[in-house]
Amino acid sequence: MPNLRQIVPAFLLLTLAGCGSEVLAPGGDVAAKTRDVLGITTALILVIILPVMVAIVWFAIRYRAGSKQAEAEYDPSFHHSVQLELLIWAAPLVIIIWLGALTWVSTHKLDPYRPLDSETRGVSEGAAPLVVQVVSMDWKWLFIYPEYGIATVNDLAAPLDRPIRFELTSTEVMNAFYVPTLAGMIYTMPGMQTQLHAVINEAGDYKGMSSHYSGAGFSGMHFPFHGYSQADFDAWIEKARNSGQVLDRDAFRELLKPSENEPAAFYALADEALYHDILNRCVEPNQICMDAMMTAEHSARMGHAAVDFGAPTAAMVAAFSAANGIDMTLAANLMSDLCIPPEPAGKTAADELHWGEGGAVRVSAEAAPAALTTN
Amino acid sequence: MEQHAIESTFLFGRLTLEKLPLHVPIVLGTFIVVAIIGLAILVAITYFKLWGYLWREWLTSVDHKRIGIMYMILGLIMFLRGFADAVMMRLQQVWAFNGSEGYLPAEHYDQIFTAHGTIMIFFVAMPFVTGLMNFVVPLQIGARDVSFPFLNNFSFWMTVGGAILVMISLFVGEFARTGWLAFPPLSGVVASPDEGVDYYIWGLQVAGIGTTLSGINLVVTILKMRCPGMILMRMPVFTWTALCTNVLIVATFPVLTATLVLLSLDRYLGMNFFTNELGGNPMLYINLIWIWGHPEVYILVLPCFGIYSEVVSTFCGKRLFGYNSMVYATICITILSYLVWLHHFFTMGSGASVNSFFGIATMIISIPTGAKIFNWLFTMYKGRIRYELPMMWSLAFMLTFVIGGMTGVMLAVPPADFIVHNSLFLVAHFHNVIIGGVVYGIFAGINYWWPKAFGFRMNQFWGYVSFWCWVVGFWLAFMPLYVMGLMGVTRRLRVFDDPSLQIWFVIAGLGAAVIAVGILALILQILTSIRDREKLRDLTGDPWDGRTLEWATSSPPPAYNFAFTPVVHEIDAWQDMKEHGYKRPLTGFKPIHMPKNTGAGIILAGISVALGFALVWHIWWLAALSFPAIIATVIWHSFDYERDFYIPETTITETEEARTKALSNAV
Amino acid sequence: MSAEILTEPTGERLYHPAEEPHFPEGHSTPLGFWIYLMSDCLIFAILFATYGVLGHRYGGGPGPKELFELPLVALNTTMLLISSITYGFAMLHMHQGDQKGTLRWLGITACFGLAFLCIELYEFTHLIGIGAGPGRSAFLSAFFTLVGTHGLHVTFGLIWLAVMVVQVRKFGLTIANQRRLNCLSLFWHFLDVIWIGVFTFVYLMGMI
Amino acid sequence: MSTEHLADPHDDHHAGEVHFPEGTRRDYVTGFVLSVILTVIPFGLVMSGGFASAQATAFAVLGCAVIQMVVHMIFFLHMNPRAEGGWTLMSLAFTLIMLTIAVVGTIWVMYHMDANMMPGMMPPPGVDATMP
Repeated sequence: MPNLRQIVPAFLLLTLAGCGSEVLAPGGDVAAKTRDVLGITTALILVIILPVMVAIVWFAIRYRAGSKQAEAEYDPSFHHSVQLELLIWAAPLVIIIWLGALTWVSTHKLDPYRPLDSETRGVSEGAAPLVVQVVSMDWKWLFIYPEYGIATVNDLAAPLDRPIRFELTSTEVMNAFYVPTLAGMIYTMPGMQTQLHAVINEAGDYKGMSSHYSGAGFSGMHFPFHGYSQADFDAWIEKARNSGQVLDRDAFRELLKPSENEPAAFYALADEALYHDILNRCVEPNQICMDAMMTAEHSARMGHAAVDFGAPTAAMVAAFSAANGIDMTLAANLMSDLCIPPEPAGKTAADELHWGEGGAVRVSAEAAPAALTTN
Repeated sequence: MEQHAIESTFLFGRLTLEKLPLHVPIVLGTFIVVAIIGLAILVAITYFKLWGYLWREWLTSVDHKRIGIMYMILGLIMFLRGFADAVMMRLQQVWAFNGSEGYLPAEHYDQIFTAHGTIMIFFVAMPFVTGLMNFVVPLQIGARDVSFPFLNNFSFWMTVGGAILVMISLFVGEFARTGWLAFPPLSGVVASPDEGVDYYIWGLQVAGIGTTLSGINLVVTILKMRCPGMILMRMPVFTWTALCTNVLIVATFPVLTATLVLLSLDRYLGMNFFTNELGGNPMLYINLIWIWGHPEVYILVLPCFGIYSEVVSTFCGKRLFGYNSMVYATICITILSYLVWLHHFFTMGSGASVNSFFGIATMIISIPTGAKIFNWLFTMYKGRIRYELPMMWSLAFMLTFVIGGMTGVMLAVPPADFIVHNSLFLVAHFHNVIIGGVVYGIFAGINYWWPKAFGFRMNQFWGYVSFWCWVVGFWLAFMPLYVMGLMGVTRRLRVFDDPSLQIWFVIAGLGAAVIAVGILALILQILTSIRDREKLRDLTGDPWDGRTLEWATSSPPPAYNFAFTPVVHEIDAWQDMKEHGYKRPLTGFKPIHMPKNTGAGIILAGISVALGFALVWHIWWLAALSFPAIIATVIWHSFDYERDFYIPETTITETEEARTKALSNAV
Repeated sequence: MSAEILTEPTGERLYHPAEEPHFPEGHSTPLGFWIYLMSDCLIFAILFATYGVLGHRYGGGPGPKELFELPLVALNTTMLLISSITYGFAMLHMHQGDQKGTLRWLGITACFGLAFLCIELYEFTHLIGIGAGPGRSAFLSAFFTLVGTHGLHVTFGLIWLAVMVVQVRKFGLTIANQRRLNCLSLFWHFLDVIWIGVFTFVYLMGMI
Repeated sequence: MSTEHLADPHDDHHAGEVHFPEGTRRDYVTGFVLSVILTVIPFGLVMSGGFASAQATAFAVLGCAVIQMVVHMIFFLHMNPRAEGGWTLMSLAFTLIMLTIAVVGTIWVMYHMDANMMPGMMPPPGVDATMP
């Protein structure tokens, strides 16, 4: 049994690398470096795990009741030894210090937010990264290539040896973007933007997927990732441009409808601001962009005039009411009818404002773009 | 996301006939089977006129031993449910290849894996370890009961209440489809408008109250009820781990309670803690729930470390090597476990400094854990190891757990975590730790303390069958998951398009089948043990040549545990007593002061279930009735000042004389 | 530990104490109740942490400076502070075995506690009335939940107080009742400590 | 009452029935006066506009709060190192550690999350976001 257990992992690693595990034999340098970290870590821990396992089995056999050694060496008073106890704390400590240093360095070097430097294979100094904006939706992936003015659904490609910067967000729920051959996974979250830097060095078709459960259609949220030579990549871009489909707000609204196992689709990008608005949750014209809201709030906190964007949008109230089976606006009105006490004599300025309906100083949605540009 | 209004009536809230699974054959079939079994049990209890006995002696009992046993029964029942979920998942994953959708639609499959995780952690592992602690700790510290016996009963029934709510969701409506920690926004009202998440919330809240109170109870018991001479550094290691576990419970379950309250405020009152709108931040939920979630795994595994310590030292016939090391390691783990929660979401993108801090903190935990393994190892050294079942489970644990520990450290290195997080590698890792650490420990504990609880040993044959099925089945079921994790296969997938993976799932499915045989063998082991109880009878009260105080009294122990409170002079008090030729006193018994049984706990928990059900289905009138009813019951109970009584001298003398007789027969 | 004295009077190990150690009912209550308070403290810690994270997410709505009225908070704080010293007086009377005095001061404490609650309810209804309800923004959700949870505790404290008044009247200042009044005392003063956190972190820091 | 006759005065291990530490009138009055002072100072400070630097005001307010909490602990909750064999103080210390870890940890983690990912707060893309 123990021998088997030592052989099996080594054997497995070999077969896995052979039978096309993109985690252990990736086509991109970031993933390769990450894999190396995994390997070194494993080796370091095995330094201590293997002797322990051998000792467990050895002692278990040697000191079984009735065996010659057990009867000869039985020593119930052996329950303390300063040297041994120092050793059993020190040995793991040494390994962990070693591993800790490795962790600190590798975590910073392989931070997904860190732009690739020329230490990365295939990346030359000052190479401008290919920006891919990634949106996880129910239940498909939208990839936008602002540089090329195209967008795709469930199909991702990149040219060899050019650094890629993914900017990722989501529409309603969390997912994780994972292309094992490129780099580790990173979460995509609504109203938030994560980043991932990677490069592909070897041409081929690879797997990409969502690796964070996101609801009914989660199983179908996978897509091919193509590592193309520059010529093939240009052809792929052309294919998207000439697909005859255009991604604008209406097409996006169509995509927003939940669907499962979507086939790949290609679009020419007609709406430059689309990604920004998805990220900032203001795709619909009556919504206020989060970054504008944040900026305005920040200046309000710094002591400028109070800012009010008004009530929760009607759509939100409706959504919540529908979900809860109660009419929230009605409830709110009822509350205020029943509960508002008589105004005290010396009322403050704030009393006159009604925040729910936006009676206060308003920064209108039209005025917001000034704040938008700050990002 | 598309919204549709959910109809609600006054009388039944959102509950309608369509919510009953009359059109789903699998669920309906399960319901009918469960209903028939339940009915049969009820009829049997009525036929044999056991209701009065059950109510007086068990349901209302404040005896820590009976409550402990009831926890174990709850754990076992829920274990069957949780395992059935696991088998269904495995079957689906073997099936759903080559264009097949399998036999479970997403709506069912997603409920099943959520329920599997929730049930296994909250209603299997927790009751098992709480049950063992409840049964053993007062005996080990030479106490007559816990500090707050009524609270103990109440805690138990609240745990049952939570389990009942989760079980109701199987037949009335549906359970959450969010994964076992219900991350928003998926668990928010927009993405999950129906009752599943509400079942999850109220099931956990009801059980969580019970867990917190039982944690407080056991901490105080250990701190205040130790017999004379048992200073902290003479406590049995199991009691030490129980103390640390319950300190962790008291320190972390409030976090879970608060976090779930915030989630329910989002869902019920339209607040914006974790929503996508108006400043809500779902990442905060993930942060908060893991502040509870990581210590939770230590809450489960620490008592099991205690069990292994007791078992290894007993069956090696030696005092535990490095008792002080062991205690300090336990305390270190307790504190460190509160400092590592972020390693569950390295991939959320919190930046390199934060990630490496939590990564290194996680690795540091492996130092005290490693020290523990060495302690057990050197306890075996120069020992005389008797291979009874508890010892075999402990050995299997040591060999399994180090592998789980290794993959745990691999996951603690953030870059490495980036490529295996959320994959089947992760699934394999935590099953490796939870099964290899917690489940094996529970089985070791059951086999070890069963004779104490019932006065007869367990059947060995079926015990061996169960053991080998588990050990072999475990590796078959989870090694393929490690492999697939390294091939980039993620968790919670329902359908697969890569046919080369099927063989691995088939192996894993076989493993699950072998484990199923192991569970069947466990049940047979229990049944045959009860059948052959006269043959397996242990009259000494000390069948294993034990070392700690629980073995000093009879099996099963009398209601008052010890006729005379013991005095402790050393670690391994009972061993010390035996070595010094301890003679059991035969006369001079005095009346013993004991708490009275009460039905308040079961009533309160019953109303809490009604309240939870009302809130799940938005049946406001029932909620408006049951909440005040809970408060009224508490007040009513507080007017009962007569909560204790004396066991008369004659009863004690009779009991002790019977034991004297049994002991002379045993020799 | 005192047990050490019991052990070896003649050099031989005694395995049972000469006199049985006795655990009277409620002997674990002070520590048990204290530990409960500690766990409650952690619930508040999470709510404070939530407020710390979300307290500046106004979602386009009003912030603390537009909403909070410090004079009202000062009045509220006064009510709670006075109620804590009056509870202290009730305890002093209890120690002297003066049932009437105890009940009188308990009653006064309840009045101040009730006043605190009413002011808080007034503040809440006022905020909801001007549209700054708990659903308006993450900041307001966190605010209402933190302050509301404290208020809920005060409410339970008041219910408990009422029950204690009835029980003391009915059964007198028995040891059990004294123990309960002591627990309630801990609870009541614990809520003061939480309130110091609330008015400092939520109200005063919000207005700076 | 069943409990009264259970008290065993000869039991030195668990002497006394009610273990709650008691306060004197002097304790309560001192505590009250101190806490009134410590409440008035921060309120007065903030309502009068505070120091020139908001940070200084904040520190003063926080300082008062911490002192006032200690005052309440000592004079109203009658905390002392001997009560319950020191376990009350021990559990308080432990709770404070846990509380600090949870609160400071959460705020630290969430600050980094927001700074990395929240629109309006994160650095422009392409900038090395690694921070202390």
